[in-house]
Amino acid sequence: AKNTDPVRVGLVSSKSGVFAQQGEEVIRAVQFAIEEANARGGIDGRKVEVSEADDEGTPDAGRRAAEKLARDGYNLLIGPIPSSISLALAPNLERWDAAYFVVASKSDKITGDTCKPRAFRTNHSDAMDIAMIGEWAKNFKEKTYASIAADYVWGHDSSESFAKAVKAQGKEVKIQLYAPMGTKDFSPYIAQLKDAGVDAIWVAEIGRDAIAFVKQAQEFGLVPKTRLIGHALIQNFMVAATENALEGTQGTTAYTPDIDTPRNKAFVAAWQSKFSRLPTDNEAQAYNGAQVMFEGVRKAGSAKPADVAAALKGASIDTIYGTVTMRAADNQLVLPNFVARVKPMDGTLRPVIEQTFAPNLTPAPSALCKM
Amino acid sequence: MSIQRMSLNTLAALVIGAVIALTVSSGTVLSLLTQAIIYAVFAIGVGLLLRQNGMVSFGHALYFGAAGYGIGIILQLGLMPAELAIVVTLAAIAIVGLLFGLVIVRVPGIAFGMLTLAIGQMFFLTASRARGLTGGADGMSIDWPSTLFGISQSVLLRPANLFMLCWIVLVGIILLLALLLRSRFGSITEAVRDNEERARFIGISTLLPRAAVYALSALVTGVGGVLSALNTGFISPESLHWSLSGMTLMMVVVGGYKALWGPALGAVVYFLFKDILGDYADHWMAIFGIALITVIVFSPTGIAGALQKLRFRHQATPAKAAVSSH
Amino acid sequence: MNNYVLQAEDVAIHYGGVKAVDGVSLTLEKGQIRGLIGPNGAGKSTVIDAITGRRRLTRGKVMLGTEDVSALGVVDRRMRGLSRSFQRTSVFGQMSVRKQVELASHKMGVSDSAADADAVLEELDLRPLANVIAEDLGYGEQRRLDLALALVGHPSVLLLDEPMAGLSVQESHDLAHHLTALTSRRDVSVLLVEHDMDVVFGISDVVTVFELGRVIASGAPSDVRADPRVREAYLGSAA
Amino acid sequence: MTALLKVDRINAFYGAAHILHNLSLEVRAGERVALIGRNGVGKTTVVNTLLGLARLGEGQIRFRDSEIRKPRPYLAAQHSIVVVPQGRRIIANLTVEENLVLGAATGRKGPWTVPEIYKLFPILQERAHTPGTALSGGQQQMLAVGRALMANPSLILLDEPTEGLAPVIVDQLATIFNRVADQGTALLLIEQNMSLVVRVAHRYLAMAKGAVVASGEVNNSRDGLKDLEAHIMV
Amino acid sequence: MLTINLFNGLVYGTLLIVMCSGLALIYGLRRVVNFAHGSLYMLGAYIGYSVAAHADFWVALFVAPAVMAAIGVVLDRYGFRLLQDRDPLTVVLVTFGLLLVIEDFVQTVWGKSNLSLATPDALNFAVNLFGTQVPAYRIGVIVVGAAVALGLSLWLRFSRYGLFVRAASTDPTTTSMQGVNTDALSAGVVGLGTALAGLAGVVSAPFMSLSPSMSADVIIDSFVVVVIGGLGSLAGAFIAAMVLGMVQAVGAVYLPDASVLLPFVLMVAILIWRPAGFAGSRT
Ligand SMILES: Nc1ncnc2c1ncn2[C@@H]1O[C@H](COP(=O)(O)OP(=O)(O)OP(=O)(O)O)[C@@H](O)[C@H]1O
Ligand SMILES: Nc1ncnc2c1ncn2[C@@H]1O[C@H](COP(=O)(O)OP(=O)(O)OP(=O)(O)O)[C@@H](O)[C@H]1O
Ligand SMILES: [Mg+2]
Ligand SMILES: [Mg+2]
Repeated sequence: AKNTDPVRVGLVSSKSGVFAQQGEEVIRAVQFAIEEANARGGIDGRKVEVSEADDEGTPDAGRRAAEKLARDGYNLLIGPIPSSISLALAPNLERWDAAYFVVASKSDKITGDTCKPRAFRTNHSDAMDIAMIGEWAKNFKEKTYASIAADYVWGHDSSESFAKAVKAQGKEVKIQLYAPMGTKDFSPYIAQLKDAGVDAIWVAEIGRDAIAFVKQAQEFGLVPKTRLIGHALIQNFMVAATENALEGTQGTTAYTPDIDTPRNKAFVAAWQSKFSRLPTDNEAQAYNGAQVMFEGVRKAGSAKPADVAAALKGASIDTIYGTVTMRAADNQLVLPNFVARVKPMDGTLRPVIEQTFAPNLTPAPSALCKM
Repeated sequence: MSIQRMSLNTLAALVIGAVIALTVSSGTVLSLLTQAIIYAVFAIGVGLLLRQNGMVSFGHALYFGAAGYGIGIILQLGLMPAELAIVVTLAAIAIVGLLFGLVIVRVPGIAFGMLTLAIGQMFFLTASRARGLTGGADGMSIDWPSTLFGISQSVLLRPANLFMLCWIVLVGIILLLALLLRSRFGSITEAVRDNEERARFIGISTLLPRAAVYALSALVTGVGGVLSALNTGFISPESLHWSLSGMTLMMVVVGGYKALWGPALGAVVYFLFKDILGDYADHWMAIFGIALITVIVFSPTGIAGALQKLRFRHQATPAKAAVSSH
Repeated sequence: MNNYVLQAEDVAIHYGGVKAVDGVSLTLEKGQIRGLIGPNGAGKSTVIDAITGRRRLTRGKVMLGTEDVSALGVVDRRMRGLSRSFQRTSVFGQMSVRKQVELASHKMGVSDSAADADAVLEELDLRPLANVIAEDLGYGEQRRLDLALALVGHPSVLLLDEPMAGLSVQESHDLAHHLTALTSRRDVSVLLVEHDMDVVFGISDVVTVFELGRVIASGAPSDVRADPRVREAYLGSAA
Repeated sequence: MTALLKVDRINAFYGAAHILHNLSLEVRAGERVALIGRNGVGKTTVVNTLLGLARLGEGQIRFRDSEIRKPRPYLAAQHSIVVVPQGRRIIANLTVEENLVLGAATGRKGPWTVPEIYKLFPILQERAHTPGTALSGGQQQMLAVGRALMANPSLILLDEPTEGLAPVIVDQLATIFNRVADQGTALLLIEQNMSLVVRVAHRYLAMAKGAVVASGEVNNSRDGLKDLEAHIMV
Repeated sequence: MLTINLFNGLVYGTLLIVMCSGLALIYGLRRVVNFAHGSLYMLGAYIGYSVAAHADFWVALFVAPAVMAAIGVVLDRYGFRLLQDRDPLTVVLVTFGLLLVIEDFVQTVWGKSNLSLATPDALNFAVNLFGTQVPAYRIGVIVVGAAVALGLSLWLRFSRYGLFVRAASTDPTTTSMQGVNTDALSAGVVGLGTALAGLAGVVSAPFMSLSPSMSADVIIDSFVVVVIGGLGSLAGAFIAAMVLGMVQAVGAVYLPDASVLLPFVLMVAILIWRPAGFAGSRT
């Protein structure tokens, strides 16, 4: 007889804390994916059940929430935003008999030294973004640049990769600034950026800091005079929170609804009919992660984490990004990557893809990953 | 409390732990309890400082996180075996605690709390911005060896075993502290807490006892940090953040710090309550906040205080009543 | 040579512009009680603070026996036998009476600190209150406890800042008796600041009078009592 | 004439400790009453109960015509009854002069003003702009009395005002208290110094164990003094 | 360059003044270290946001502090007053609980997304200040901060109620014994302090974004200020706020690597040098 155990999803994300807004998007999209799957009769006849928990945006609470879900049988985990939580979960998956699908954390360590057979990343890694910067920078027109980045690993990596990429084009980076996370008042940085008198500014800031920076840059007349180039800057929520300050800004993007694949078209249509708006980048990535998870269940013919993990290793999967591979060496989904620009489109201001970089730009798996 | 009573209580506590470990089969419950016990150790550290020095620390997460970072870094660099790493890390915490203590205990009242908060935040920010080994804001995993103190990791990490280990540590710490506070050291620190100036005038130099209590509380907190590192295998700057200290302080006050074991009780209540909330409510913050306010308003001496009052109600009228009628 | 147990030489303490104590010299012989009187604000408490090390000296030096203790802290001076009580009661609020008195005795290195504590409690009639937490004591009881903390541990010099204040007449007399007994029995020297003239003139061997941070008179009680300057500045109708 | 202060069988508590037991007393306008008793009988507690600093159990408190069900510290002053508290309680971060001005918080007009107080205690004028707590104990006591007078009260409760004061100052205060009383202000003097009581009070109430156990006229003679002292040696 | 940095320091410093004078006043009178002060600031900002959305920024500038004042009075009457005899630590934790409740409330009413309030048109232009362009709005912030500082100082120093407040912040019982209704006084002062938190919220909204986590950002800086200044001392807090504002603005430029630690280094250094803070010379 066919085994039709339900698929039990442990949805852990931020309902409170600094990442509550992104958490809300992730939760909405995963629930959407689950409803959609159940409406189609489940996954190969398996009903999908979900249990939710709040990770409060911290590794400790996240780990606690995930452990509880996993031990209660909701052991296909998905949802945390910051890399710290993903890194805190990964080492425990065997102990909890769980598998984990990363949909938002970008740290290279997740597929590097902390890589685990049961942890899969379905979104872009930092390394993938950075690899793209080199290619993308070839098209930059401006002569002088500055950068402002969040003062932690990601910001430094971003800023340095950018500097390397533009210097390789024989251009100049005049100053590289790092603002502490949680900076409220960017005026000292904006003053320096204005003073530097550059043609364009690379911005690698996240969340509230990014919003504050953009708003204050506009207040001081830094934008629109000087062009901003964004690393993970032109996300939907950013555009919404900064009124029109980001209009015309170019930057990396993980997803926009314009991606031309059959599954994406179907997804966007279904989403629009339910929510009467387009999905955001965070929502689409979370949806994508859930799809990968379901695909694993389908391929394994089982909802057991160990089976799902085994089935996904090296698998080729049809996603909203087209048919892509779950790389066996580090469990990284090898995705295309995008550069977009914020434009008015069908009455709303949103990122629109300008340039697509093929999956083969993805750097080779880290040597630190030993599974 | 007499020594006999103490050993009896200790024995009873150990038996209760064993019964829990043997009878509770749910991994969820055991791991929740383990978590609670780890924070109970942390809370006892914070409570000790409050009880014995009258000082409120908003920065003890520093020592909790430092334990994880210390061990994590040592293991990552392969400097020494894990067992030694634990000892060295704890010794370092005690020494650093003493040195910090010598400088900061002179600051009075709530300013002391803010000072500890500032020091803790400095370490938090430094850890967040670090790159390389510790992984900065992303945190680092702790590579425990496959056997620790001769026990294989998979055995050690089994929920019932880990729970029992943490329980024994907790009971051991409470016992040791109780013994220590019965000694002269206990009276001296109490005297200094009550009236520092007068203490000097009866010949007590007050700086060292205060710093010693601070160091001791840092050490106890560090032990909690080691257990946490073992349980989670991961450390990140959030473990140094003041909000963690604040949360622990909450456990201390809810549990009641006049009794040594009060903070531990507070930790357990905190985790159980939070767990229930997590299941049923999207508004856990508000519910939690209201519950916190309610407990504090209606039970000023914490749960431990309320329990003790209940017990004393049966016993004879307090000594004062008997005296004032002379 | 002299046999002073305590010698303050040209001691001065200034608070900004206020010269609270301005060049005072004082001595205490073994077993002597020196009364110290003077109008309010004359600097009596400040002199005690200076001798015990609570306030840094602006000028002058303090000798305990033959040792210059001017640079030592409060604790070191106490360990050398210099003990005091406070004008404003200062006890350990959360500790029981016996526990704190015993601790004080122990700190001074008394081998049988329990017995020492009990003896002092007995003398001050605090025995029945031995197990009461200090906070729950009445004001007068707390004053006696303050005194007990100063008396234990066999100090050689006692500086008492208005020990009788807040005591009833009976209690004051008892305490006065106790002090005289103490000086003869234990060879303790006492510097007694007090406004109760009956007590001061009754038990002091010598009396010193302060005004505006300086000594205006010093000598045998009867001489001081007769001094017209003292009468005018201080004694009034109590003379 | 109605009583300025009437306390009828009150019971008072600190926490669970029952301190006052059915204590009654009454002060009428212009009276000079002494409340005496040995340490710890509850004299200060009487004051504290009137101010709401000790918990009032059964019993009734009246300030003039109004019954005070829930005593608060400011109610007494608002009914023209002020306290010179034991321990003085000078406010540390205010200057001497500001402490005096604070005493006039109720805004009642009368003979006492800052210059008048300075005439009474010249030392306070010399120190007018130093912090109140930089004064010596005795100077602080003068300030506390001055502050109370600033309210131009009809009744002053003096809680051991001569504690720690030099005899000359005690003399001075006795004169001042008499002067104040002569101007019509009633006094309730809590004292252990019976020579002051004899000089100031006309009537005494002796307390023991939280209740008034004896009362009578003050006899201004050596025997009177002995009588009174007997009350506090119980 | 230095001009603009000093200007930026001045803006943040004056904002901190508005924020911290409330914190210092409440501490002074109630001995409450109010962890919820940041949340009250947030609530003020959100209320301002809603009022501005329905009416106008200028209306919000007055309405939000007024609403907050009412909240403050209630908070004092049914919170701090009932807890006045309690161990200060328990009151701290009560405000901690309050913080959670307010945060949940804000999330529920206004959602988890970041919101932003537009700069009022009347001040949405740039001004040339010693050769650098600065936003007029920020000059407005400085004016508000300076007005608050000056107004409070004069009030405390010279008015009758100012005297009562100063007295009550040292010894509420004795002050009350002089006939000052300290219950009403405290309610008024807590109301004022809360209104100032709300004012800081509204004023900062146009250049900082609104989010349910914004309270955490400011509360630590505010604590640093009031502690450095000497708890409960308004003058100390004013000085400390300006120092901190300057240190942050200038530090971000000249000591970028250490800038984030500077406020804490400052606090540790000052407390070790002078345990009671700037204003704590006499205790
Ligand atoms: N901290 C201080 N700052 C400034 N002046 C002070 C300080 N402490 C005391 N003084 C001043 O020093 C002088 C001496 O005060 P001290 O307390 O020694 O007097 P005293 O003789 O003990 O008086 P009393 O009998 O009233 O207790 C007084 O004029 C007082 O105002
Ligand atoms: N805060 C308190 N808590 C508990 N008991 C107290 C408190 N204050 C005073 N007492 C007790 O109340 C009783 C009366 O104290 P009170 O201060 O009224 O005495 P008193 O007559 O004023 O004495 P004194 O002459 O020493 O000032 C004392 O036995 C004391 O132990
Ligand atoms: Mg004195
Ligand atoms: Mg009294």
